[in-house]
Amino acid sequence: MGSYIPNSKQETEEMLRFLGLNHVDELFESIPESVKIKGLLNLPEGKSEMELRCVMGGMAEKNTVFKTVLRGAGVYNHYIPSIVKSIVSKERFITAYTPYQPEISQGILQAIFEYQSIICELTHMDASNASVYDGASAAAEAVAMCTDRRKKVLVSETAKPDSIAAIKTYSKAAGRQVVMIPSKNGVSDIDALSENLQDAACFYVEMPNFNGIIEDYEAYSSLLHEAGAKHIMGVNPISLALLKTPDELGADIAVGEGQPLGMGMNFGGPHVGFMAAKSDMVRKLPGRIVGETTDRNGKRAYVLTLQAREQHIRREKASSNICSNQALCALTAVAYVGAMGSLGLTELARQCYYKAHYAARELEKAGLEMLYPEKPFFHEFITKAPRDTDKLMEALAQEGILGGLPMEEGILWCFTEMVSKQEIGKLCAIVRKVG
Amino acid sequence: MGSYIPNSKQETEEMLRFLGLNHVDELFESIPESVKIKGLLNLPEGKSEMELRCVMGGMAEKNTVFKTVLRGAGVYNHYIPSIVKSIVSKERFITAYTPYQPEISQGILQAIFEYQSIICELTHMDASNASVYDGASAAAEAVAMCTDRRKKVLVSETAKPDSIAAIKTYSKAAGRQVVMIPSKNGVSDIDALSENLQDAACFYVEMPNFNGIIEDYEAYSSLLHEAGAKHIMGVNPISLALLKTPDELGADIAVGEGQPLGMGMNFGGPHVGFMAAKSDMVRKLPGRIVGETTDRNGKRAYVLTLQAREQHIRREKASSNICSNQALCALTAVAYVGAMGSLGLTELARQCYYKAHYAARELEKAGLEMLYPEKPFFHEFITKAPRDTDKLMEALAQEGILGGLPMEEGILWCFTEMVSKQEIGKLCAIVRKVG
Amino acid sequence: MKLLFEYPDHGKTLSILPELDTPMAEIPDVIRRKSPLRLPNISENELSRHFAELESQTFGVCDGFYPLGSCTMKYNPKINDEMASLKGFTDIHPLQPVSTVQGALEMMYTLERSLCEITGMDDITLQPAAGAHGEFTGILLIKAYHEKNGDTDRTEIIVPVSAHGTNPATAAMAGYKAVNAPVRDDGCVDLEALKKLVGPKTAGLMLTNPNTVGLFEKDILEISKLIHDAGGLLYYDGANLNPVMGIVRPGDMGFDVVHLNLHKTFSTPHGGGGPGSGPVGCKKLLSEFLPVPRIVKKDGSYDFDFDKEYSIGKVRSFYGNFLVNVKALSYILTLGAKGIREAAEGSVINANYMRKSLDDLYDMAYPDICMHEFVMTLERQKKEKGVSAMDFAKTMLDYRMHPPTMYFPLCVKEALMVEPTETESKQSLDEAIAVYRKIYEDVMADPEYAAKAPHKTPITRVDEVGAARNPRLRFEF
Amino acid sequence: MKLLFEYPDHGKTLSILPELDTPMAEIPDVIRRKSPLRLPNISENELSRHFAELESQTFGVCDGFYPLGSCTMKYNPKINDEMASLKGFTDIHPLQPVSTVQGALEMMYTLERSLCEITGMDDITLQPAAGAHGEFTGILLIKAYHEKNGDTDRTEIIVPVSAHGTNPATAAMAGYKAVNAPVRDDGCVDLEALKKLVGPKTAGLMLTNPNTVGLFEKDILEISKLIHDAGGLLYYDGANLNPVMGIVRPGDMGFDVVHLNLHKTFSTPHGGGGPGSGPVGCKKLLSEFLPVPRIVKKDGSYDFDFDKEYSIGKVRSFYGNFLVNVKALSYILTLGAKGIREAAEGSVINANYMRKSLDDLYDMAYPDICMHEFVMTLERQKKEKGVSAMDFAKTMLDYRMHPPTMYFPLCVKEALMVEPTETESKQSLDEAIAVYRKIYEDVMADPEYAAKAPHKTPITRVDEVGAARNPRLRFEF
Ligand SMILES: Cc1ncc(COP(=O)(O)O)c(C=O)c1O
Ligand SMILES: Cc1ncc(COP(=O)(O)O)c(C=O)c1O
Repeated sequence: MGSYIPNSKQETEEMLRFLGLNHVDELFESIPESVKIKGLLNLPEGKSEMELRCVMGGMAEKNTVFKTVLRGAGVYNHYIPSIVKSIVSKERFITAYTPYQPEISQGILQAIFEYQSIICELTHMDASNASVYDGASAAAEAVAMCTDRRKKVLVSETAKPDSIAAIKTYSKAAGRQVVMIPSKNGVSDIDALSENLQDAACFYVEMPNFNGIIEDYEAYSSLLHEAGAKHIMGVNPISLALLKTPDELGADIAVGEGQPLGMGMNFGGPHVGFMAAKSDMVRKLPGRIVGETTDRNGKRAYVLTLQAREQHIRREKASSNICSNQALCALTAVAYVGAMGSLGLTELARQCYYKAHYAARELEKAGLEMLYPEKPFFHEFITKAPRDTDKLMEALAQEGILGGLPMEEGILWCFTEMVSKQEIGKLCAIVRKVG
Repeated sequence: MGSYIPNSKQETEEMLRFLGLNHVDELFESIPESVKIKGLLNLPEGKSEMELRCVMGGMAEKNTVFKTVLRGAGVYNHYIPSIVKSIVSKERFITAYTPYQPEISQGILQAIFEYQSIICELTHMDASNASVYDGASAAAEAVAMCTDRRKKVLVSETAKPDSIAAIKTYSKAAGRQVVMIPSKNGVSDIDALSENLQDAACFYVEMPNFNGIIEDYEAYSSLLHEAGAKHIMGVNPISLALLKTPDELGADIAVGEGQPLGMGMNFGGPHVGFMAAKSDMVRKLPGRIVGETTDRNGKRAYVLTLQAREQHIRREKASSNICSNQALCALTAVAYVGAMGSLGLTELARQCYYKAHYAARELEKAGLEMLYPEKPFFHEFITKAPRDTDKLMEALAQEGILGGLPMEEGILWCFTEMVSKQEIGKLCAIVRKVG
Repeated sequence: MKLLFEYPDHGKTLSILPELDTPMAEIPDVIRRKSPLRLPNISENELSRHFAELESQTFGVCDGFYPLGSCTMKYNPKINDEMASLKGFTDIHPLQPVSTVQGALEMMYTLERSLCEITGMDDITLQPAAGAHGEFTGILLIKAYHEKNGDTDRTEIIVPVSAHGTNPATAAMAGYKAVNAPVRDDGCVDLEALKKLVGPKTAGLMLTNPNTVGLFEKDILEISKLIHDAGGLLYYDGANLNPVMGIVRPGDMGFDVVHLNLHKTFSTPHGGGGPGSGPVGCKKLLSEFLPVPRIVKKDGSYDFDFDKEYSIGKVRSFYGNFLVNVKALSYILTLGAKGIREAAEGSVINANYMRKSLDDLYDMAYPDICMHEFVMTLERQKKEKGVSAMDFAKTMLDYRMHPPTMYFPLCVKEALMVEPTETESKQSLDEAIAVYRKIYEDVMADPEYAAKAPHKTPITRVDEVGAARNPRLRFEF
Repeated sequence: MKLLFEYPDHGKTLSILPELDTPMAEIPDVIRRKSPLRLPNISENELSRHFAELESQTFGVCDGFYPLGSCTMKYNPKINDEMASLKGFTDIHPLQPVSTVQGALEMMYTLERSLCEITGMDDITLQPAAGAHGEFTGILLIKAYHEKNGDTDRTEIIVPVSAHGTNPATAAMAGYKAVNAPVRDDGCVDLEALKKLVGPKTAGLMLTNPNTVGLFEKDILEISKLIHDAGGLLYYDGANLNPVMGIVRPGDMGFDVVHLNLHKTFSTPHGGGGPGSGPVGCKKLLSEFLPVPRIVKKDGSYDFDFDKEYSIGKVRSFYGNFLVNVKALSYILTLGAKGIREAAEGSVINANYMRKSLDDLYDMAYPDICMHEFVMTLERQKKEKGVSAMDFAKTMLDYRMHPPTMYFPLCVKEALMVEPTETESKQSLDEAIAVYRKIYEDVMADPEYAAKAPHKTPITRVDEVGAARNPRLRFEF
């Protein structure tokens, strides 16, 4: 049996004696006898480290790690520089609590401040919070930021299903009305948007959207702002090194999933949701925010700030109930962006773009038709389904390739820097043979 | 191409300008033109991190990692606790130099002091150095410690081949005469030892020896000490939790390979050679030694000491030329012993002992005869060869088992805590079938 | 310390990426970023040093005693981190075919079953990413239940005044009115007052037990009956499960929903503020409302079930903070039934040992035997000498010791809440006790010096007011 | 800081091992340990904190500028460490059948070939574990060569007085007489004096080039001719290869044997004192004497060749510090031909930039352009004010900066040797320069204060004399 209790039996007994007790049970007398567990929980006996490694290692081995991943749809297979892992595995970063004591926590506070600055720079927004749970909950929280008075929330059907789901859950809870703006030819139906603007609080749309497409966001924001509604964009942070920023596109709030910034696919988590807003909405941002200030000697210092928005001060009037966020993932993003720099990030975004576009052309040659051939895309696109999608996926899996995501209308493919030209060639050969 | 140079072209040029130079080549004018490389070295173009990972990862994948390792012969497959890896991967421990500045190096200095203390406690010797390269060079250095005047070195043929080889190389270099004491029934021939004692400086013998056997070391030390010769024992550190210590057996110097103390097999290195001696030989120990002292405020402090023995002070009169040793491996040993404690280490030694003895009995039942059935052993033993050793090894490999080491007289098997009863069963089944 | 943005930009990047091996494609101008991307381009050496410096100015559990009350800062076993870094867990895509992630589903299923056993619940979801997220999820289950029953007049969630701020905030987020329940002088919920608050509007009660002052709510069975009789449901804030796990189960006390903080009770590290994991367990009557997907086991293999008519939907993407859950399962498998109970006992012994060793000097808000934590009040010292709980805490920093939680719970004035956890040795507690006693002397002897503490930290006390008044939230170029 | 031995023994162990699953066997009393094994049994939490504390009191490259002359403390790339931790490298037994370790042999072979190209040598062994070990190996090659030639009167190895201590020590270990060659005022070997030392007894000359004062031995071709003409061989101490790699090769300068310090030039970390790796390369005439086994490539696959009649044998077990070699190869493959040359150039630019920025204040032992390092002499200051190089170095510690190498080489009085390496940025150098200048003022203004420096470190100056006089080398119970 494993145990992380340092004290020996004797030490424990000594402590009990000091407390004037004969048995540890006496400490639990305030618990009604009738509900106390008799004996032990029905759990297996504790395992030694060697045994644990076998059990957990066994589970890990039952999962297939694909050599080539052509699936994205919200989680992306990017290269993680070695230095990033080295930074993020530092024991103090891993084991610290939320930095309530700034005098001994400048390291993590500054890292979060850097994170906020990076998110602002990527999105071109004025302020960022210290992270939320993930991209979907970020979207849901962003919607909450806009619905003080108006309760009608417009959401594009072209957004990721999980973003939509989270927005719906959060909105329903708070009594907001969600109106879906349908997809038309792969993008949000702008006519439907126009028709629903009355009394709308905000519109949530993604770049790229779930079809991989870059929509005409500028058109949306003119409409929205005229109608007094906010424009919330869910964005892929890597794409922002190449694509117009939410600010340039007229968004009021930018949110997104930070996973591409140095986090593994991790079967979906932990990752990190980022949220940034124009200055007029700063005090509506939920969760932690780190601010720059000075200490009593005038030395620059960082501290958790604007806490008047938060649950521990405002309780039921807080802008959100969030307490713990995803700080270590935010730190990962800082390390990653630090390693890549603007040059590396731009090169990365380009490579994603170029490879996806090359692959699209090659897949077309191999016989797969693009579903939305006219639309601009970043690193994902949908092809119409081949004769037998299942068979194609299996043939790819045989070669260590996780194919694109099968969807109703076809297959959603994703190409990142991790996919070589040679692998694209291999893919196309298989498509030719099987597709 | 990869580069770890921070400076930009502009920064470099600025620096050159500051130096009054137009071109970097001007810095190399003291090198004769005739021998300067024209153009570039004939090496491949530099690789990006992603490419490097492919190349090196590719090489790593070409090696077979056996699930079960029944081969020892100097390098042992023990379990490495997770905490040990976490400790040893700390950046400061990895990147520091030898602690020449004690005021900012107490951490590594204290760790080495702890290492020395652990080695002393395991071997029951009075002093240990801060490590040497490995067990074989430790043996060779130990011999050098004894040969100030007498130049005849006795070495048991039962020692590990690499220990013998290193002793021979070092001894030959310094003009010492090595006399091999033959093996008789698996142990050093005590008669041959007696006959060669005259003018002998020392005798080197191992526990367990290369046949896995625990010899009668007490008998040797009486003989040796009578003859004014030193007794050097090469010992397995794990075994010392169970077996009589070199001190109890009358040794003057104890050396050995520290690899079992938390280091991977690593294809043979890096590992760590330990060296410990009775107090009268302390000032003959080669290499670094850390001592306890005080700072100017009387605070306890650690520092490299007894440097008068060392090359940087004594130059050609130094006790050895060693400079860098294997500090991080020594630290690994400290972390490992810290994790195991005396209780864990003792339990480990017992498990090795019990498993090997169980396996020996089972292998006998499966038809493999013990070569030295009467001799006590720790966790290694030799069986006579089966009908077809190669075939047996191949059959084992098929099942992910690295069989014992094929030797002239049979097979040298090793069993540690890593081998389960079930695996021993599997082994015996294969032996029955193939052997 | 320099900010990343304050290093000179070397105008080149680390050589991470290979050269592009495909042809380029046109990037239409209308989609192209216009503003320059101002992110630092620095060397790996600078990067390594930057974060080494930041880390050295971060206080982790590895730096010593970390008795943050309500935070359960126990030791984070290294093997758990190692298990969570296995490629078979980190390198799998959440949308891989389930046949290729059977191990991942097995992990989740095993953890779910274990947590059900520990909490006495029937079903559980691992989706919530932290405690507050779990609260939100759990309260939505209650809401969905009442809604399905057509019980739509239930608009109130009762929350003791001692509750963690997330509780009332959660109630509000879920569209409820948070009703404050008073607390008696003995630190427990005022049963009589509660009776007056409960009624047909009551959707449920959120309770932390042991509560936020470290005491077990003795009247829990009466409370539970009271709420249930009124048609409400009982929510268990599991942040304080540590001292009672293996000893009593929320399910057996009458709770209908519970969230756990795996990053507290189950030893997963806190990461400087996350990622955590806040699974939510519930009784059968609420199972159908749990978020999708659910993990199901059929004929020895696992699958996701998305098809749940009454599910509240999703509270985030995919399946929760999967790797954090790997760590928690590793912990549970290591401890086993016996180890879990012993951990609970250890946490209570340690807290009481420390409480008793200090109560001659410090005023305890509640004098009784505590569970895993106790609350000291510096109210008297504040009145007498003008020194605050903050001054005590900041003085502690000069002893390189992490202070307790300050000013929580709100129902205790000048509170310092101490939670040692079971992974501290007696020696470590004795050392802390000595420091606490020394600090008491220091602060009382020189309140002015204490008011300016800390003095030996890398920075001194920060201007929090200035920070909030004039927010500087990002690096300005 | 507590020693591991000073924690309370909890009388239990971490749960690392499973329970024994086989029967027990008798352990005869005659082989059993008699004395108790007194090793601490402490908890994982205590262990983690212990080493976190030790690490925090260790100065690594990640803590900043580390200009230890002759040590080449360049940045240690993280990817290299990661490559060396791949299971395919760490979990293989050195005595596995070669067919199962083809990747490991390929790694070694590729590294050997790369190092041959870089040094201009024909063959190389990766067996030596560090620089001094390489020296020993290399000198034994020379010895074996003369012996095979029956040239047994060659009993002397010539070593410049500026040489690193390992050089003469090596000569002695190899059974040679070390003959000191004087150095001119310009820092280079005194060619005229050397001529007088060279003769029929000369087995060889050991030379570091650039030499230990950071200058390139301009007369190298004359020196080489001189030695060779006398029948001796030339040994290259490669500790200083960094500034000339890719620019000039030892083999082309006339050297017959060379050792490299992979833990300097090739960026493998120094580990607080090792493990290093000291491969030895040689010209064809010495190849047959290299240690066994040799790696050979036949028909695209690799094998070990143990069968070398004239081999000097082995200098340690197996094949050297394999994982360190993995790191070095990773580095070489990353830099490639161009990167290697640029690294060399960068190291020289940085050293000269710093030298020139200080030479108005500090006396340079040699005023000329240096290679990768330069030597300052505080002789004048010592005479004038009684301050020593040590005082300067210790004052630097109060600025959280690692001092240069002190008192080496021995031929310069009150020496401080500065080797910035190419992985420092101009900004980092400028910061260091500012500190060096500030320190100069400090020390000269208040020599007494400086004599007691450092003042702000965890401990103050240690009593080294006491340590050596009354050695306490292990924890005493
Ligand atoms: C009593 C209590 N409830 C809920 C929470 C919220 O948990 P989290 O921070 O994981 O959201 C906390 C955490 O501080 C807590 O102490
Ligand atoms: C010039 C020179 N030669 C040889 C050595 C010895 O190298 P090692 O410490 O690896 O044995 C050193 C290391 O300090 C050195 O600087």
